[in-house]
Amino acid sequence: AYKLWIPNTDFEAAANWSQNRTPCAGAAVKFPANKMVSVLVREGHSISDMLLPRDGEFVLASGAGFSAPDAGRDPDCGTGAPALFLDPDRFSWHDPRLWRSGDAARGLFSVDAERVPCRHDDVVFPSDASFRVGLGPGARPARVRSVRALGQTFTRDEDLAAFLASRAGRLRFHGPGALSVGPGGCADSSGCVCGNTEALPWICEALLQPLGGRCPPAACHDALRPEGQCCDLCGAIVSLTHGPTFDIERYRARLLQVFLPQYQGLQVAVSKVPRPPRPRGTAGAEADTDTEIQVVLTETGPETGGAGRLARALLADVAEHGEALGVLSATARESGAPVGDGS
Amino acid sequence: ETGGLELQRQKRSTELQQARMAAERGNLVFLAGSAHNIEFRTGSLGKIKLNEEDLGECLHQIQKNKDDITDLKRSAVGLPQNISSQVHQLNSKLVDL
Amino acid sequence: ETGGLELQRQKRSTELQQARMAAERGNLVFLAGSAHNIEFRTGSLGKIKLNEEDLGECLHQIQKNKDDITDLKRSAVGLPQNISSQVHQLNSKLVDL
Amino acid sequence: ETGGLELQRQKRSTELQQARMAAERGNLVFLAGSAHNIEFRTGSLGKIKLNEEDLGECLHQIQKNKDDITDLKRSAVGLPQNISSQVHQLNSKLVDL
Repeated sequence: AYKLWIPNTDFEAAANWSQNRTPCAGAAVKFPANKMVSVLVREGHSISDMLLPRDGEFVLASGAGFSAPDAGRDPDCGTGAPALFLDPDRFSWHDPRLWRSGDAARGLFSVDAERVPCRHDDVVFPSDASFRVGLGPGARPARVRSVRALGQTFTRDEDLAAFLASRAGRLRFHGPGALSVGPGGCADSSGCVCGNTEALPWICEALLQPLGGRCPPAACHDALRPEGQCCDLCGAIVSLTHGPTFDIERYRARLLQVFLPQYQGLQVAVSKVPRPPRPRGTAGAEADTDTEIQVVLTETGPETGGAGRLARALLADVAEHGEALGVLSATARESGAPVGDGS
Repeated sequence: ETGGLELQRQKRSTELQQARMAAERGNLVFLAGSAHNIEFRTGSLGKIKLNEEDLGECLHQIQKNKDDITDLKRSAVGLPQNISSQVHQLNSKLVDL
Repeated sequence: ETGGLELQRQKRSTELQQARMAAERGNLVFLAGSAHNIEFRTGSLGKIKLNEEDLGECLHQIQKNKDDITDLKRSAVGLPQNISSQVHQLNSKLVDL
Repeated sequence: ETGGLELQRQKRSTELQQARMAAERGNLVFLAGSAHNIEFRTGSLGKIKLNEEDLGECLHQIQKNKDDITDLKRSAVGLPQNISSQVHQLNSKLVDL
């Protein structure tokens, strides 16, 4: 599986500018003095004044450039404060909102920890955009299978390290955190644990930063907290203990094709997760693995009880076809009634 | 439609007036408009370098060459002419002998 | 698989081919794509100025120096040689006396 | 109030360190940060050109002019001086006759 980095530092991206718009013709423009950044410029821009970063570059696509404004420039422009290029250091590797999964499908979602690249993922930085990534606090290196940037694919740690240390690398990756690649492809058809458990505090910090660091209140009583998720959610969690013949892709496809069409507005996340410590006396003792398959069912619209019904259907499915599926046992948890339901 | 073309023409003629820096298929092109300049300025301690060459030194050398040429012209034209007249005199004296 | 590698190579070379303006710790650096040019083009009245110097005039002065040197060579080498042979003749005549 | 002025001063000094591109009455001006350089760089196959002129060749011509001048000085100063002394000798001989 691969994960694609979404945000860019392109000159023409409105989101990179104060007031959320690209500089108008004849504008004064200011880049932060002490931030390193590579900026792709695709078009011609008429600029009256531009303060450059102390360390940075403007990569000019063919036809792109800068010119002095002429008399016919936009009369509404250039009278106000200069257009500020926003802090290019604001994008964090650990922010789940900044990645797109290569195997996204309708009805599928990932828990927050797995929205950020897992150790078996191939990471792709689009070669048709400029970008800058903060690698985080550096307690542990982010580890992935491969990194593709500037049209080069890095699969060996020493190659990646040389790139990160180069000027091109330093313009694009920053922070005390480290990034490493290594043979970590997932060869187990029952799935592989993402490996972001220890990074979850930073993942959640990045995710919740615009919310003031706090989870929004859940819309139900007894909300659930799936493994790898930052905040409680409403719905159901089915935990499967799997045998050696379990195939996670096949199970995911079965969910999407057989079950999900019967439940409008439901989303599912299926992944192998570390088995949480069980309260004494619960099931699951028959398998000595320290992982399990977590199936998270959540409703995108108003609560209808669909998640609970699907969870029970999945338990029945395991009871009937468990052996064929390679599932040894299954348990389910459901969240409670919607908050403010009057009941 | 016609308005668009007109605008485009205006834009193009405006662009001719403007000084600009642009990329053309990998080439970096600086265009001074028909009546406008492109200027590069450094502080007194900054240099302008063209690949490995220090432009300041190059300009200094151009001026030095120019001065040397002026000197050379004076001596190379002046001295031989002076000698030339001496030789002429010698010739006359020899003839007179 | 091979097609992917080819594409990869092409993409990488695209990145290298792009022209750029960079700031390197306060230095302003203009870079052409690899195997590409940096070009300064002036209109009829526009100039390229490097600090106080007009680049066009500098190049003109280089050519002028070259032309002056060509002239000087002709006179500085030609004239003395001409004189030298005259002096030689004079010497012969003196010996003949 | 004083803090504000201090902050403003700091801001200004940071801005002086920043390279800048500015438009001045239609001219496009590139400025390096104070005490910093402006550099133009091409790959080994790229040229720096002013209109039709190859700047690299021009800089080469400066050096060539310098070398030519050195040669000229030697011949233009040396040869005439040599001749000058010969003429002087001739003169002495003539007087001795």
